[in-house]
Amino acid sequence: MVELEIPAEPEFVSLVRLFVSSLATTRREIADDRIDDLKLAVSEACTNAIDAHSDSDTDDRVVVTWAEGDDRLEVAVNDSGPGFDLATLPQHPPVTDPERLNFERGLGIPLIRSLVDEVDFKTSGSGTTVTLVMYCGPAEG
Amino acid sequence: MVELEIPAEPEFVSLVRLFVSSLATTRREIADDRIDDLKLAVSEACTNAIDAHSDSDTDDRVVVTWAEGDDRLEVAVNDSGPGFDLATLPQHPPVTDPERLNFERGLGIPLIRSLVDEVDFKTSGSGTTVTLVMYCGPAEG
Amino acid sequence: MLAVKGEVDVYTAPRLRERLVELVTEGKRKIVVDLEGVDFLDSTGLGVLVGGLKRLRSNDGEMTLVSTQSRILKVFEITGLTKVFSIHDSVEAATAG
Amino acid sequence: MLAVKGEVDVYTAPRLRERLVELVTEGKRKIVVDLEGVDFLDSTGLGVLVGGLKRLRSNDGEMTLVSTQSRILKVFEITGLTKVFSIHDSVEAATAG
Ligand SMILES: Nc1ncnc2c1ncn2[C@@H]1O[C@H](COP(=O)(O)OP(=O)(O)O)[C@@H](O)[C@H]1O
Ligand SMILES: Nc1ncnc2c1ncn2[C@@H]1O[C@H](COP(=O)(O)OP(=O)(O)O)[C@@H](O)[C@H]1O
Repeated sequence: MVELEIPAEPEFVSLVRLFVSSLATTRREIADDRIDDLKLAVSEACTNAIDAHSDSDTDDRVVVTWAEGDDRLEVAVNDSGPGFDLATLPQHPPVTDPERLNFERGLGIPLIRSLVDEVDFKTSGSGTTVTLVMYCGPAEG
Repeated sequence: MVELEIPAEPEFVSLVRLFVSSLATTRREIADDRIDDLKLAVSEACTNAIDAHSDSDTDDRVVVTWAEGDDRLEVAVNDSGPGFDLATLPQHPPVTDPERLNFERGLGIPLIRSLVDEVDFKTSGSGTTVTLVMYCGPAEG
Repeated sequence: MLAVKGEVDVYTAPRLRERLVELVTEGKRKIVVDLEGVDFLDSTGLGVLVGGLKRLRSNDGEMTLVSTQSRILKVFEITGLTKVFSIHDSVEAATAG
Repeated sequence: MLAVKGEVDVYTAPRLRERLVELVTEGKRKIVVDLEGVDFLDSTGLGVLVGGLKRLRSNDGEMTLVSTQSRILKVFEITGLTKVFSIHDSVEAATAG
């Protein structure tokens, strides 16, 4: 397990992406476009974790954890924000509807869902952990 | 403060280097060759931290912490190894002595000392923290 | 014409938003955003582009995008935004369109 | 001739050590180690080179290095190993020497 802990600030998301792509490249047999998918999914989860801290002025932290199974990579993104209710997220109008242009947000979670093989949300009033799973080949070396 | 926690295994030292060079490049005004110096010094400290765990078969961890001051970067490398006594480290014969070739080791700490602006060792029977300081220009942005 | 380079994410997207707002304020009505130099684009970046398109359309303008990179196009496809934007292979094609 | 590429650190140095031992075992007595493709070299890597040199000299052989990169040369300078190794600008110079 490898852990990266960053301040809940936008400028650190690029470091998280580097962390994920470096580990994915060196440790597992995984195609470049799958690494891009994982990188984007983790980046989206981190952006949400950082957003969740944007109201508080305390020294908030986001923790990204990398773990490996025989056939999978698991990246968990944890924050201490207020949590949210997945069931009540607003639905977008279909993309063909001109109204669609009123939605500049809400693209993150749908992206995450389609980029990785499994997603799990654990969320409560004291924080959220999003776990992203990507299936992959065996360990290198 | 940013923190990276890795298993005490040689294969993760390259991730630590990436962590340091990425942070140094994006966050501070610092020349490329100084970044190389810091990267090498942190890498040496990590190698020692990992070596310190090589006898134990427990799930040992090395923690690298990045902190910034107005005029400096501080990178601390912490391990839970057995510690050591700086004062009793073997001295090398001068490089011109043919005997010098018998020393394939012991180059790490001298390198660290000459690469960074300040070094501090805190070591005890329950672990070691090496703190490397490099002076640099003000924060970016 | 606006050529975007590097990573467009939650940290850098605000700068892109500012540039787009500036262009519209200057009176530009046809904007070509060249994404060929973009290494990474996330939902925040998409949101900024959607916002720019909306602003332009409400001023009778139009925005077209240039991208041939599969990893960038993929993000538009997944989110269904290929149906909202017209995306071209080259700046020439985008300008002609 | 042994061309080394990439990063030589605590993880990868054992492979370099093996290669050097192999070459000596095969009977090679003059080895040129080309470090031009090396991005990173730490004290473990230096130690392996020192070990190789020692092994060669005790067999009446010699090892010469090729490097022009300042960040690599710097590591030899700091550790005083420029006095132990002969380091050349090119493989030709190293072979001639
Ligand atoms: N880690 C989190 N903590 C709190 N709320 C979250 C978290 N992740 C997502 N959310 C909520 O879910 C909503 C939808 O997220 P997302 O689909 O990524 O779109 P966006 O972040 O652009 O709004 C967010 O606006 C936020 O209210
Ligand atoms: N973090 C540490 N924990 C325990 N011992 C250490 C640590 N760092 C250095 N040492 C001791 O100091 C010695 C000298 O270290 P160094 O100069 O880096 O050379 P080398 O690691 O090649 O022996 C090591 O061999 C080890 O005994």
